[in-house]
Amino acid sequence: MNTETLIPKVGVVTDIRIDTPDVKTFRVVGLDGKKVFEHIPGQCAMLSVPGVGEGMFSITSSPTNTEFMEFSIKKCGCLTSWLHAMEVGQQITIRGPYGNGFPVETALKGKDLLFIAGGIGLAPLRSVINYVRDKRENYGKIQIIYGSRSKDDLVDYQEILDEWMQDEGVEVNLTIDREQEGWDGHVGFVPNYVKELNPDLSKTVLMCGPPIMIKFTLAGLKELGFQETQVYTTMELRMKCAIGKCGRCNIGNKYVCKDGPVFRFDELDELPNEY
Amino acid sequence: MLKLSLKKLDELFAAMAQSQALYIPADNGGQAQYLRWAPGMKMTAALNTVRSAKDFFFPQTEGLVNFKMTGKTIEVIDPRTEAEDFVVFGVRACDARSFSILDKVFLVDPVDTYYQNRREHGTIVTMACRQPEETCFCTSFGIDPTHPEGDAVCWMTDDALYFEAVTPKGEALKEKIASLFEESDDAAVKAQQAETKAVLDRLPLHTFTAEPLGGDVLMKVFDSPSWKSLSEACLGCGTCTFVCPTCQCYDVRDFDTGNGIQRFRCWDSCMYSDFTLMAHGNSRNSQVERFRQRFMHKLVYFPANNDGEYGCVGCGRCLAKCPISMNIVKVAKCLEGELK
Amino acid sequence: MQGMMIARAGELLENGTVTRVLGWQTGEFVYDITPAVFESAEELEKGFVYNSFCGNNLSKYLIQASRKEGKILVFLKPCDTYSFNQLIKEHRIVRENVYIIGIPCDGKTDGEFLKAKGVKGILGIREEGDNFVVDTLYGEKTIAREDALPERCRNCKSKKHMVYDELMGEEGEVLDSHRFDMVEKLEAMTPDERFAFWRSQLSRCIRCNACRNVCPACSCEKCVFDNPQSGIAQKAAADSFEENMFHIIRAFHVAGRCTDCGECSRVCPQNIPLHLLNRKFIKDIDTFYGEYQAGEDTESRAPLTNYTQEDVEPSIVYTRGGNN
Amino acid sequence: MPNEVKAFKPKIVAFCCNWCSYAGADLAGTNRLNYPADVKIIRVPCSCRVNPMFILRAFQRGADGVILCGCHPGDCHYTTGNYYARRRMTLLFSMLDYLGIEKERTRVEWVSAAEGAKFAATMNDFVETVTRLGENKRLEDLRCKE
Repeated sequence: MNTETLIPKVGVVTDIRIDTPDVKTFRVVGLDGKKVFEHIPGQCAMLSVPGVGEGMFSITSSPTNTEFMEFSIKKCGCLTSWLHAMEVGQQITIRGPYGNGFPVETALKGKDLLFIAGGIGLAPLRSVINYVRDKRENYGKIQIIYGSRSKDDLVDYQEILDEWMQDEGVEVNLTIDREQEGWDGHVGFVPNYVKELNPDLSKTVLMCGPPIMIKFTLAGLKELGFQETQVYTTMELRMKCAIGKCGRCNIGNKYVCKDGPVFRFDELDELPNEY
Repeated sequence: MLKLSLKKLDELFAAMAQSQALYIPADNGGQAQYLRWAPGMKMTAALNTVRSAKDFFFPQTEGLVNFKMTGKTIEVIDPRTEAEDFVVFGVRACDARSFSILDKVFLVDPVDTYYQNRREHGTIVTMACRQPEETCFCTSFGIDPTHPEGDAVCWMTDDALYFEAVTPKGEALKEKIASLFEESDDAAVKAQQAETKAVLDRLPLHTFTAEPLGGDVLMKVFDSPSWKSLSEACLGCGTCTFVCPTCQCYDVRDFDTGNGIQRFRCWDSCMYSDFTLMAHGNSRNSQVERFRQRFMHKLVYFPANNDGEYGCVGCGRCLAKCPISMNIVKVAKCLEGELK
Repeated sequence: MQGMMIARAGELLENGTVTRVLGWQTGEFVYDITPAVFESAEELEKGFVYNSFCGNNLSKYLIQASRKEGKILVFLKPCDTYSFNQLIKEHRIVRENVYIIGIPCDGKTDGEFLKAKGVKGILGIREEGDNFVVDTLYGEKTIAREDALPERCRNCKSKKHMVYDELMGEEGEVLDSHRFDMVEKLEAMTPDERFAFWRSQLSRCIRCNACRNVCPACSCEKCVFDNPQSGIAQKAAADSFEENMFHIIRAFHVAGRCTDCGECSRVCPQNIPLHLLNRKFIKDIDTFYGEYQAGEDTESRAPLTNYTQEDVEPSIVYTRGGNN
Repeated sequence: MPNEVKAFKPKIVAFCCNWCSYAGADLAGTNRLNYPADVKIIRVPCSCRVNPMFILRAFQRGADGVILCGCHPGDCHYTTGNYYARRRMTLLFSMLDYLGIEKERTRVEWVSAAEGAKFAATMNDFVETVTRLGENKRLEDLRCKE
């Protein structure tokens, strides 16, 4: 690992895609036009705009993408507003990768995978989904259940339609919270939709979304007969150093930045409910 | 063991300060603090400094990196210059132990090079305690205040200073000052240690132990109903964290100087409401949770991650300084009472 | 006094006048007393204490406590009643939810202060007449009460309660104190001397915020120094300027509202005489705009939210004599 | 020339109220009255808009003197604003003086829209005073110096 980890590198924003009214996806490369560093799916990077702030963002692109990294970022606070306001060609600083990532080469290998995402929660999972799609031979069936407030709030909608849904062995189930003109798909909240779909119990679940969705979906999965050891999620708490030293992103004795952000629910069960 | 008459203490300081910076605990406006030695400066009579010695390796504010921004481009500048060698003289046993606790945070992978750099340049000369205060409880954490850790150790009797080098850094220092000393046996030191140990046994907190909290009790302690009443009067200030020798949490901030951006880190306190505040919410919304975090960290989380070693050295600073006199001993005793 | 207080608090709890009691709780040592809420006679019996170490001003806690359900009994020293009134004036306390028992005070000391007087290893203290007899690890020490009291109590401004529902003991008088002596001494110095004095004091600040958080006048929901939108949010004084700024702005913000309770100086871990900043404002207000004591009443307008057409011009700062 | 000392030119921040003093400054300009270019004017809606923090931050960012100009007492566009400002600044300046910070670096002056000449004269005088005092050292932020 980079020993000067608190000193960031400079990255250039080469493309900005507007996903939804409040989510944009930024493409970032180093000054040399190459990827700034390699990562595993689920890992994060600290992006910053000097003078504005620094924040932890999950890397949305798959490691199999050899040209650049992508970050899907929702406009939420000070830093993200600034990021949303910038233009192509703007430089930002970047350091990483941080965190443990999903166990794509170990525990998840050979498994049937079920991805459950809500809203911007698709961002960290997209990295895994595309990784798994690119290494199709190593994994079983893939099912993706993704929900958002409305059709306009579905992140990566075009990619879902044009690529994921066209893949063999990939089943995509989309849902939105309320009826909307021009939407003939499913309407309803993610937890209920998961129960309706009644996925096969042999699947390993990767889940990310707002806390309230996670809470009810987990309860629903358990009702269906899933074990906590089958379900992974990825967390987010306030971070400053990203290397387990500044002391704020802990859940019990685990640091989300270093020991996480990916946790299996049976691991979280042994930790205080402070997230 | 080396011996020096106290009359020659100034000469010793002068010799130490010759090739490097020397810091000693001295009085500043009635408060003991580490000051850079200059001829004429006297050591404080106080047992310990108000601020701990962690400042030397983990200063309250420290520049991390500078940025120059022009148009859309950013230039990254490492602001560090060559660190100077320094000696800290008169560190107490509790503070000496705190360095090894801080090491377990900053020197584990990925190493914090800012801290490491300072650590490498510093030589710690510790001073055995003679007159502990009622707030002292370092023995509860297996620390012997009559024989502290450190690169070199000193004992001070009424008329003499005894010196013993422990590490290579201590030996290097010894070489520079040995000519001032004479060889001596350790009889006087032994006698003083025995005297001090008799006082230690009479300390009000000498039976205090955090042992019951070190076991597999994380969730039980976390869910204790006592946190509410313990934290009821907490003002949410940062006094305990800032005087604590082992508190190591920090914030990273940017300052716009008008000519560029300086990114610096500064001490932060888990007692502050914005410690875990994010744009979309806060994982520790009330003072109960923030208060709990601090004590859980020292008494439960840190031992869980570090083979049972507590994040407290029993220096007693928080006992003396908390505006509402709530402290780690009261908290630990209350929680231990519940575990029984 | 302590016995009477426990008995009366027990009564009021029992007859349902109040549901909680805000007072002081014993600690590990004789001096480390913590403000605490008691909910039953047993709890009071077990831990309630009132002695020479109960220095905490309980008024600040009422900002939160009076907003909870049920009425709370609070014991207020004369000093604390000024803060209480001031908070009432600023609509920070729900008066209906508080039952005040005024209690006498003949000065409060604290362990830190005794240690500054050279007492080491305090094991116990008893009051004998006008003396404190301190039992220490290194023998007994006797200190005259007068010497054992911090500045704020030696220059007590008032032993009279400004507000109470019930009074215990004798009511005292507003006193003529010498509390502005040190301010005058500083004013008489040259600017260079004053600058040197304040640099040496303020440079010790560790920005722990204890002064701010304990201050009854600092009752903002979000302090400007914590608010990233303010542009001056700071966690540590990264430069001597920031040390100055924090203390100037804080003192300015409580100017005209500070009752001079002295809590800021009591809690400062670095023993910075912060009250000297507040007293400067109080003294200036007195001289420029007429005598004003914050917390004396709940109606009058504070000096900084008031004016007269004849107010002195800022240039008075250059022309008044004595200090350049 | 190697040893030539550059003459000290103070940086002055002048907060001017929109209704009187800013117009006064304008008048000074249209009347071709001279005052040093070192005075940087910040227009504020009323003199009472100026928070003590503004004054301190001006010093932090490198000002050597800060002057506040508003309507004459009694003439405030908002009726009473300058009365409050007067009290605040009196107390603030007194506090700065108490901390040993040169009091001559701060000033309040009432300048009406018709007093272009007074504006220029005031600024000339203030700049001269601050020039005599030299660089602001007691309320500086070293990080902002370069």
